[in-house]
Amino acid sequence: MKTSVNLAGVELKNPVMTASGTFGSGAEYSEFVDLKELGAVVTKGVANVPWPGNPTPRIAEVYGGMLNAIGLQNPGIDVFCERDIPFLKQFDTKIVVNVCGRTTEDYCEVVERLTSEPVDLLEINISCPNVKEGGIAFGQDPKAVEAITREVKKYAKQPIIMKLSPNVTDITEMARAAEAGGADVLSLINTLTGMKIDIERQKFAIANKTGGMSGPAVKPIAVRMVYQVAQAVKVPIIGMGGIASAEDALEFILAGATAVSIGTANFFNPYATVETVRGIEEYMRRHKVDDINSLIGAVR
Amino acid sequence: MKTSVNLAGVELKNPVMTASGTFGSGAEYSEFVDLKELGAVVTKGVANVPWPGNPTPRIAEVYGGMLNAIGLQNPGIDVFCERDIPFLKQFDTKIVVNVCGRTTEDYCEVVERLTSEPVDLLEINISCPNVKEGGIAFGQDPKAVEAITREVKKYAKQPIIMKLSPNVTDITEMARAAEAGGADVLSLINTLTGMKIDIERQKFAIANKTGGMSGPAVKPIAVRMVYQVAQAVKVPIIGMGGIASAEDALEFILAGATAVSIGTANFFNPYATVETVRGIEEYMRRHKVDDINSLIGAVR
Amino acid sequence: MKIKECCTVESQECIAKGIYSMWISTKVIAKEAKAGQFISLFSKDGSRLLPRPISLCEIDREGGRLRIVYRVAGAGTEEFSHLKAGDEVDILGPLGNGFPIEEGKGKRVMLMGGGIGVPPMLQTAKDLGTDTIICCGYRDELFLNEEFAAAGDLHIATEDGSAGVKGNVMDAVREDHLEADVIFACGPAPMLRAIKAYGLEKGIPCWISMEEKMACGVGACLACVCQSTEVDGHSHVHNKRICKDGPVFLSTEIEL
Amino acid sequence: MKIKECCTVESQECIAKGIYSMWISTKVIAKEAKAGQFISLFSKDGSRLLPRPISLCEIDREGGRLRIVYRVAGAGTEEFSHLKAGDEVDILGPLGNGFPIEEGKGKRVMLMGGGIGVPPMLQTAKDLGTDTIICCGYRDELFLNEEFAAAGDLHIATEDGSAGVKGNVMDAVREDHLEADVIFACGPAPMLRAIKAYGLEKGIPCWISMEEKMACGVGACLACVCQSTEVDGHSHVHNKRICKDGPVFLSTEIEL
Ligand SMILES: Cc1cc2nc3c(=O)[nH]c(=O)nc-3n(C[C@H](O)[C@H](O)[C@H](O)COP(=O)(O)OP(=O)(O)OC[C@H]3O[C@@H](n4cnc5c(N)ncnc54)[C@H](O)[C@@H]3O)c2cc1C
Ligand SMILES: Cc1cc2nc3c(=O)[nH]c(=O)nc-3n(C[C@H](O)[C@H](O)[C@H](O)COP(=O)(O)OP(=O)(O)OC[C@H]3O[C@@H](n4cnc5c(N)ncnc54)[C@H](O)[C@@H]3O)c2cc1C
Ligand SMILES: Cc1cc2nc3c(=O)[nH]c(=O)nc-3n(C[C@H](O)[C@H](O)[C@H](O)COP(=O)(O)O)c2cc1C
Ligand SMILES: Cc1cc2nc3c(=O)[nH]c(=O)nc-3n(C[C@H](O)[C@H](O)[C@H](O)COP(=O)(O)O)c2cc1C
Ligand code: FES
Ligand code: FES
Repeated sequence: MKTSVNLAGVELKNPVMTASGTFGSGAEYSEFVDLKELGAVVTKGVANVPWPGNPTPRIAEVYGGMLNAIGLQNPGIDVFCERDIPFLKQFDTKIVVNVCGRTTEDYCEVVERLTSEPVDLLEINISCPNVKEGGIAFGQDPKAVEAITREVKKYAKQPIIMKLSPNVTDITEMARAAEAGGADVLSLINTLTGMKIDIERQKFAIANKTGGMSGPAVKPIAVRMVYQVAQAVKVPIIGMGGIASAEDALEFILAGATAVSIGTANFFNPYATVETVRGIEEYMRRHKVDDINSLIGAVR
Repeated sequence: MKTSVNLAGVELKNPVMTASGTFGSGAEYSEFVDLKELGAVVTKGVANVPWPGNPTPRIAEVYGGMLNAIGLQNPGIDVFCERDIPFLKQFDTKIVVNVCGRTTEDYCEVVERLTSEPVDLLEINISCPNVKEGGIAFGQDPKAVEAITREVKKYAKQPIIMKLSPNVTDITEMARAAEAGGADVLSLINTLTGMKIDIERQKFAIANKTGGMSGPAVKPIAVRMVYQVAQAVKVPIIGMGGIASAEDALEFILAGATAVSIGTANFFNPYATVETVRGIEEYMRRHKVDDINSLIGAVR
Repeated sequence: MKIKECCTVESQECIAKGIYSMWISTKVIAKEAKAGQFISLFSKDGSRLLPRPISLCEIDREGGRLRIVYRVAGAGTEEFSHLKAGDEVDILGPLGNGFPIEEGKGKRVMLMGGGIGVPPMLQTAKDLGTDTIICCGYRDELFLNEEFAAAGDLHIATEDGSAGVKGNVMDAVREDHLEADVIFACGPAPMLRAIKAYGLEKGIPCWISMEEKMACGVGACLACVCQSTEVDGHSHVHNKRICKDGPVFLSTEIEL
Repeated sequence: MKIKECCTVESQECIAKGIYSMWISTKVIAKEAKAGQFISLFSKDGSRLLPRPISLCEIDREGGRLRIVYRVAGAGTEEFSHLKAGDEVDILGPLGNGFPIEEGKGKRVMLMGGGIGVPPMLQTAKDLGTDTIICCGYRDELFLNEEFAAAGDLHIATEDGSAGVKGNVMDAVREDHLEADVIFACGPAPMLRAIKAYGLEKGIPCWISMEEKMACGVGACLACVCQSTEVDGHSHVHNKRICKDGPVFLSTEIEL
């Protein structure tokens, strides 16, 4: 039974990855799961310099999910390279570094700095709805998507994953723009911009007013977008948004995702990633699937 | 205690309305609730001629909500005027007719036909994601939104509510376009395009492949959009998307909605509308609010 | 009158592999219910909001009790299968039109149930009286068969041939030479299709109970339509609402 | 070692208006837990996915049991308040660092709890021994006060003056002339702020337990930060994670 998948030449032992920002750099959840069982670990977004993030409260629970406006708090690329990459190198899993920035130059600086590091893929976050500069601003205009992809590619040694925002009219337009700019892989979806109001205190539930929505509640939107993008581009897709089980993951794979990321589910089930790996194998046995690649995009 | 609100000159005894397509023309739910307790009844979309709608399965349950692709099945304006308007006239509540069409002419024909009918407001659905022609095609481009609004206004006697789609990059752009075209009121959100795949049968869960997502799961996105639109336009807003209780309704009102519509919640609680009316009154008493209008947009 | 009622589970037992029988005590619904109608049960988990339609298997109108027999098909029915005597369950009902018992009076009626379409025929048999032919089709394990044997002239078909005729209900009809003036049936679409064809061939009216995904259950949302041969009364197209205009239709009314 | 465990409720009682005390039987967590740490409880309703952090009130390490005392604040804690002996509940723990008991050994320790910050001081008192001053502040109704009276030298403040000193814990400290070498405290932010100021004024170290909305509870998501005076070890900014670096901090580490 073959469970390995290929993302732009990088072979993952299975299609299950973590979603950036929900798994730190793996240290915290390594108390719960053996990281070598995962296809890849995707790290929290890292910038050229440390970012303090947003004021608290940074999160709020919503029906079937949550809002977050962490604001990309991160220690900057230097500490990251010194501490987090060596930690992850201990495990037999692929390392995907999620990159954020305020300007194109910020992104490129991080990407260039990573050329000499033992990381497998870079995920460029142009879709964070929780920061004023950078993030989503790059991800809602096809011209900007194409331009930043092209620029980042100039500096990158590793294959580039462009992470798309669902807060757009037509996700296929952004996907095609990223592909035109040279993206090797696409990942989607980042969070949907949402808001919660505390009616008793008559205040916004999170300090940033809006936050990014994630969790099981967003899954149908994510599956739809993965399906649409799979019909529109040739590059492989990493699907995410509400995945909490093998059943959820398989929905994305059947819709056209080559790999999947598990995010918010880690918070309510720290074993969600490995349980998904095992559940996919169980499904393959039950449905007599020899190669997981035959499931990718099988529902059309 | 004043609970009445004003929508373009139409005084609703309270801000609680039904969401189009979830309440028929009131007959079915009048077995559960007294329609005169509602601010208004909004009817299922009606076109110039009968529409058969989409093949089944037309709906699927999703986490915290549902997908639907009914496809605007309706008996056409003639039967509607003959049967549904007289039925609703029996009750002391406002009548809002939701209008759909394939072309601008279709919409205008219905709107014109209604000039002589005792209906209070017209809601123009330019945001249905489940039909190939008409619907959302009009609602994702600001120029098209403005043009159809302007055209419909030419024929309308009653004030016009333009119903906006959440499947857009910037909802405020659509809101401003509708306002510029002469919309008297805006309503949002219609459903979010979603997809569900049955992994056991390896088939789409609904025949139409995609469906419109509604229910509690979409509420944070809807509240965010209502808030954004309230900052962007002057016309009153009808908020909807996942409202199932007075608490939910108050979130929309505090975010800037003058009235609210209850949709999917009717399916899991046929008393949801009247319970919301009572819950809002209870909240006003507890928070010593004399006039509900003082809550509209109170959180900024 | 339809109502959403918070009811109490009176008893529950597993009567075959994955098949449960539950008696529910109601204040209103049982009093008003008819054979062939259904109720919708609500999950207690907020992630599963739509009610699950389940047919009435028995109605104790005086005692205010309802019996449902259902198969665990997914998470909702799985949840219901864990309910114990004394637990509460929200139900909406009674829904739909039910079987037209009056159409059977004084005639030779055949009741046909296939798979999880078997249960609703029990109350139907009781309401018709004991003069009926009952034909139940199962995959393998039987359930409710003893109760049906007591309610009429029971014929059984099993797909694996472990009991009765090997095959489906139509095989039983042929092998056992069953004849009737009118048929009431509930079961999977292929079975209903075969019954419709048989009814046309023999010139006998068949009342069949249909199934479709539902949201409102009361006729408001237009989710649960089936194609009708004539223009329907509601939307004036060719779509009848199973929850409201059905679930029981004359087979010739419906495209199958 | 942190673990998500399916545990059994051993007992639950309402000990004051809206305040519940629950003993939970665990296989792993109780064995490893320390005073001042917390656990996160999961709802059974799929609409409420995030775990609810609740401090440990008592730890029976040998018996493998944990006690939590909590206030019904919303839908999650409301759900927990209906759990009965024998029911299952999923918990994640033990989480956070706990109070530094060693910092209190051989010193005059004052334990201060305000409102729903009172419970975690009980295990802390027990672990420190009986030589402690305990100062508990309530709005009106007392709870756990008898158990605290048995665990140390108890002083009480109530906002409505119905018991002890009228006012808050700082009023009790002043009126009762309480003195200590080190303070361990848990309670609302204004109380912690006052304690921090008092500690600075008197030159005594104050260990305070902080609160913030949490998602992961294990330090991965960066939801629950508080501003720290020094650059933090994780992100090298000025944000410490309450769930992982805390919830107990030296008051001077934190901007309050
Ligand atoms: C009028 C009517 C009467 C029925 N009577 C019975 C009965 O007496 N006994 C019995 O075992 N089953 C009956 N069914 C089928 C029963 O409704 C489904 O098995 C049940 O809804 C499955 O719910 P679930 O959560 O376990 O499955 P899931 O597959 O998890 O359900 C997901 C969603 O799909 C819907 N759904 C799934 N299967 C069906 C289906 N076959 N028909 C309609 N909706 C479905 C569910 O209601 C829910 O909204 C009846 C269906 C209808 C329409
Ligand atoms: C480290 C720590 C220890 C705690 N110890 C206790 C304790 O011993 N006893 C006790 O009664 N309470 C304690 N709390 C507060 C408790 O976590 C909240 O009262 C509880 O989460 C409310 O959940 P709910 O579903 O009832 O309320 P809701 O308001 O419906 O909860 C909605 C969301 O907000 C979160 N939330 C709400 N209030 C708080 C809060 N004050 N702190 C953190 N998250 C919150 C919930 O966890 C949930 O994610 C503690 C909080 C923290 C951070
Ligand atoms: C707390 C939190 C922090 C996140 N931080 C990042 C981030 O730093 N970079 C990024 O690209 N996405 C970030 N995301 C988005 C997730 O990677 C993922 O795209 C999204 O949450 C949807 O998946 P889920 O529903 O499985 O969580 C974050 C999400 C959450 C909930
Ligand atoms: C079954 C169904 C049918 C609908 N039909 C219509 C319609 O005919 N016209 C329309 O403008 N919106 C229609 N809608 C959208 C709702 O009016 C509403 O905008 C949406 O469902 C969000 O609200 P809710 O989450 O409260 O359901 C429909 C929604 C559902 C669930
Ligand atoms: S389920 Fe809504 S019309 Fe039948
Ligand atoms: S709750 Fe995630 S870091 Fe503290």
